[in-house]
Amino acid sequence: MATVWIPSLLRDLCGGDDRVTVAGETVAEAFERLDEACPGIRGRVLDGGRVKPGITVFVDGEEMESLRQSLRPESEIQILPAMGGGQAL
Amino acid sequence: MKVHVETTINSEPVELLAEPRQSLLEVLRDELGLTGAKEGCNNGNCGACNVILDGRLVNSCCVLAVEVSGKQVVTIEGVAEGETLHPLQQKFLEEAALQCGICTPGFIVAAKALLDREPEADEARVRYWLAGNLCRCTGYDKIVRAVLGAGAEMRNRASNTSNRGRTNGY
Amino acid sequence: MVIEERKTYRVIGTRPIRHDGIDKVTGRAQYGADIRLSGMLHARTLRSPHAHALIKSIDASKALALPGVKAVVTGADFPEVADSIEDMGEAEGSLRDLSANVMARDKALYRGHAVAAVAATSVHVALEALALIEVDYEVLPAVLDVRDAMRSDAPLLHERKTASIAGESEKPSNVAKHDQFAWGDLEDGFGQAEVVVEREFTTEMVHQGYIEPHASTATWNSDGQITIWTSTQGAFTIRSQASGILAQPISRVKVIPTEIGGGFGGKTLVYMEPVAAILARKSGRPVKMQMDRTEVFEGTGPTSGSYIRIKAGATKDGKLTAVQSYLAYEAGAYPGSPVTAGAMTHVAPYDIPNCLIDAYDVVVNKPKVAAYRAPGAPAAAFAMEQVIDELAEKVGSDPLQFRLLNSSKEGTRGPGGRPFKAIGHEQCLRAAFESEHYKSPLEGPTRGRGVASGFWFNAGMRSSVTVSINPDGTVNLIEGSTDIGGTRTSLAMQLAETLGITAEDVKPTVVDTDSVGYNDVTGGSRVTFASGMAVYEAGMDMRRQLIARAAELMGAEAEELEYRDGAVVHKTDESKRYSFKQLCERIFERGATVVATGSVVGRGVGGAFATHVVDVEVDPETGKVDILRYTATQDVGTAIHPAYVEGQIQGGVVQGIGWALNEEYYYNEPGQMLNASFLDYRMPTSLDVPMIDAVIVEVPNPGHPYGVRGVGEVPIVPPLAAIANAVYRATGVRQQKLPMSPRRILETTFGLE
Amino acid sequence: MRAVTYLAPRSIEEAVSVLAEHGTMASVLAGGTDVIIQAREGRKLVDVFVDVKNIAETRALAWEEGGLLIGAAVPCAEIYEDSEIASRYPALIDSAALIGGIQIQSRASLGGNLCNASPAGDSIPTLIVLGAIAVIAGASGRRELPVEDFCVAPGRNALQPGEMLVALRLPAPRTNSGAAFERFIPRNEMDIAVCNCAASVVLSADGQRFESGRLAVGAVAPTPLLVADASAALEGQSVSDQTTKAAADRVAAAARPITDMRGSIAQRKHLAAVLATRVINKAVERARGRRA
Repeated sequence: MATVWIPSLLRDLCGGDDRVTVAGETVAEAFERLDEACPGIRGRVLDGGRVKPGITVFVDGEEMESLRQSLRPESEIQILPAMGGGQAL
Repeated sequence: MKVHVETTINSEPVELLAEPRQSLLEVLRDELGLTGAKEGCNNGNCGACNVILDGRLVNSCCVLAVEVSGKQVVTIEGVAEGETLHPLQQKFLEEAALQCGICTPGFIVAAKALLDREPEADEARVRYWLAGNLCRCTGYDKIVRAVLGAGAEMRNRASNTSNRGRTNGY
Repeated sequence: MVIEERKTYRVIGTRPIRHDGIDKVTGRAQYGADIRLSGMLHARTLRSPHAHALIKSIDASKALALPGVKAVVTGADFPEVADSIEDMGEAEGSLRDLSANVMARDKALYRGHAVAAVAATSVHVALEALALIEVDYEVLPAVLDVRDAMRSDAPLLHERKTASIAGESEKPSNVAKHDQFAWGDLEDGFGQAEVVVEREFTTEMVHQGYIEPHASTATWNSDGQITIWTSTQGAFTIRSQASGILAQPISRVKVIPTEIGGGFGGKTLVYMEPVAAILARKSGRPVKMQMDRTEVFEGTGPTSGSYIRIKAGATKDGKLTAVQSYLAYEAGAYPGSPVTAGAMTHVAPYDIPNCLIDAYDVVVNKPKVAAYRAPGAPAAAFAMEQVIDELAEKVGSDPLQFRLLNSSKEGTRGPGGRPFKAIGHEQCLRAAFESEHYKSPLEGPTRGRGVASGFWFNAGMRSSVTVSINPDGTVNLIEGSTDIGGTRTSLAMQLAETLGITAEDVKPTVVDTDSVGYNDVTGGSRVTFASGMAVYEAGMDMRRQLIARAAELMGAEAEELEYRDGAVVHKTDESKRYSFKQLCERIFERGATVVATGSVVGRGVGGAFATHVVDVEVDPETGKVDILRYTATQDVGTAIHPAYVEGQIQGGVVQGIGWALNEEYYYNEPGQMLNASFLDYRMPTSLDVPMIDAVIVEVPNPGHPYGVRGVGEVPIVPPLAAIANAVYRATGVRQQKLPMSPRRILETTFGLE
Repeated sequence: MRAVTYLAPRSIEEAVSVLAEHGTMASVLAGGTDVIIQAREGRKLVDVFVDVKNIAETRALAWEEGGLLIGAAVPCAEIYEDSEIASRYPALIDSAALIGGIQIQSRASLGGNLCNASPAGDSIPTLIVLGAIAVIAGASGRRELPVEDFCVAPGRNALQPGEMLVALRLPAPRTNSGAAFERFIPRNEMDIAVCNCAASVVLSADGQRFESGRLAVGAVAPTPLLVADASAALEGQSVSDQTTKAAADRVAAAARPITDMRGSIAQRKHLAAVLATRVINKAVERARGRRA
């Protein structure tokens, strides 16, 4: 089960929770499960097969390489705003 | 209307044609290919274009090329003696007194003009003398140390030379 | 001074002469403006005199008629490009915006916005031609300040809606983006607080101030091949931006990076490169473009001005309970301020149980911002570190001890939520506390000592290098990270360490985009870290190959050999060994050679912390602040070349001193920057600063083979606040606006109207 | 392209005649640190540069009747390196040593600084309080003008078309006199003055009373100002903080500055008083040091 950190502006989709635990072998699967738990959240973060502009998804502290990236059971997914004019984490 | 200019640059006689509006900096860089002097501001406020004109430190952007007729110009290209670096150049390397390096020629030329006159210049004097040269990378700390170190080196050399001279005299 | 024990290295930690040093002290190094090509034209840019205006028409016929003029370019010469996200170096943004920033189309959005350019046989002809171009403007009201721009009745720069992760706003506005970070329970946190401080702060736009103005040269051959020589922090970034703006395949664009005369983040975006390319295509000749200093100020990216409000609470015994921050940053003419980084960094030094941060990216009629050394962090730290200072004072605590009590450490919630790995904030605080400087007395009626901390993420990103051996036992290191401050040497040293040879036996060269694998920008303090990892990888690859070659030479199995101390040695029979140099000779004798590569996406980035101590004296008659003494402690992971590490710290501090005391974009009402020269922009001179004591703290980064953390950016984060705190201690007045110029000090402190 | 001509006359007469010939499109070139930049940046249209540095008279430093004649093109560095000038006119050194950096001082002249007629020119208040006279040459001969009347508006001086400044004539320093100059800038070098101020005083033989004084202030009006009533406030008064304050207050009252990127109205008026106080005190100190 991977843990997804929910950005504050989307927490109302998740009953106010700041973390949601979901099943999934890959990031894409995790987002599908997440969308079942928090309807509508997938479309806020992803645009079809890619992350929306202005958002960065991190897996275990490193920027996600692709949505097909596989997850470990204790993986953590963070959804963070991209850093305009600044630096990726 | 171009003007014929006969001058001396780094001890070599040079003849050139310059438009009166052209600065010495422009002519050094664009006509003579001496690109060691840099344009940082083109209005006398950064020192990146420093050269020594008849023994005095000047901003080459604030001198017309036609004015140097009959004068002696020393640019960064003339500071080392052949492959032997000037003590300032050596100290800048040893002290890591440059980062991007764009201001470095101007600083070395400016510091040379100082040490040629006052090899014993102290930190306050060095900082005062170099205030017309902007560096944005180093915070000046290592530049000031390099100039002080070069001054010491030059004083050492001078006293060694004069000591040797005395020994030879016996 | 170097604190903490570290692993024993042979090369790392020494101070060799930099490889490009002689070229740079003799004037031989070729910078952007030093490029000369046969038949080359000189081009200059016409810029909008208005901060906000419709461009109704441009008539260049008189300019084209001037003898010597070979080509004119305007926005009409640029292809329409899709609104895609492009590799912007350190920023992220839209290609369409970037293209419009390079050359205005129907609207000029700031004074200095490029509207046309002329290529001619000489600079003087080009300049004269610019004056002959007739532009018909319809001047629009301009908005210059972030809070004014956020008002509902503000003039709109674009018809865009505010975006956030939750969706778009209903009405268009100048607010491009809203981000929010929240954790814990804010109400509960402030409920526990026994002391609360709430203050607001403003900062003005400031420029990176690199001494080399932008310079780009381009050719566009009849076969479609475009070559660009430019002074940039990222040749590959410029390649992708230029190919996007020119709508040409990336394979047709080659970017050759020249030596770069400073960048600090400001040379990560294209400005003249695509313009020079189009002028080259139109004229059929090489075209060199340069900016003068005023153009650099008015036409290239500064960093944001800002409005920041912070409320923070602590218990009487000095534990932080809650922080609420509001940050609004000026993006300039197009979205993309570093407000998010500001939002995330200012709370990072502390363990804050309850927090809410709102961050707004706002467009104004000023130049589009570019990255500037720890983008977004210094302004936010200016605010936060003063609030922390005030809380410490209210609870009666030493400001360093207060910070230590609340410091982030391994396991504390990091920016973005995940816990920090090994970090060095506590070590920096202790180093500052134990410094001779902090222990020394400071006396005098208008003197004060201030401290502040700062955090910067640092970056990883992509780096690639190639390493090849030479018959004489030296190696060539081919890399693509432009060297702004000695990274050729910091990379060569890491390769030398890996191979057990000397730094001098490595010959590093920075090459063009056709000649090495992909490299992201020299930015984010990433080169010594990530390119260093690529170098390490290449070195390890080289070691494996050398073991295989040595095995052949010795008639042994590779498994029986190991690489140790610069030699391949038989594990059980040490008499069987080849030094690196012997191996190189033998390999070439046998008609062979060895090439190794390293290519990484820099994972395992280690964030950097710094704590600074500064003493100031304020002249009560003139309001002038003198910096008497400055000590900067910083966790650098491992100092590869300590002298250049110190140099980064000292340089960052002095840029921070300039930002704190005098630097600002000073505008008149119609939106003209009145101090767009080195005379009036007032960067520090050698006479304005003391020696800067850099204290290197080494808490090795577990994510890097040699423990490297980026060092370049974090030193500019604490100075603004440290000086403000010192001025407070000297005068009793909190400085909530930058710069703390003599005029401001007189006004805030000594009763001047 | 517009043509630019460079002429280097060998005599004042020749210089004056080419200036007359080319009218307002000709500009005298001495150190060039202002005019070359102004021409480059289009702030001044110059078709003919008339380089006056090859004329001996503009390069001369000569003592005459105890006073000093400074050629209009003598660079600042030559002035402050002259130990006799330094001992007799320390205020002149105060000014010459802080105009620009070393690179500027190698070229920039006091004459050029005066002709540039900047309200903030750093040598002008000093020249005013020292009672300097501008020696002007024109087609019809020579005339002399007190320096305080030389600047007429920002960037405009009292030279008529075809005239040039030849030299500055400084009277001999009087017994028991002293002078000083200070400016305020936000950095420690390389800035245009937010305000600058010069004072010269003549003290009684015991050094306790002002016999006379002159105060001039810059960057607070369209031209540097000689503040007559501040000078009057010193005359005959005892040397005291009270006297100094009275004079300094009059300097501030005379200031009618503007607000710009270099400073505000209130700041400049305030600084006028601060600097006036400082230079009066310093001038007194120097006068006492020079007591006969």
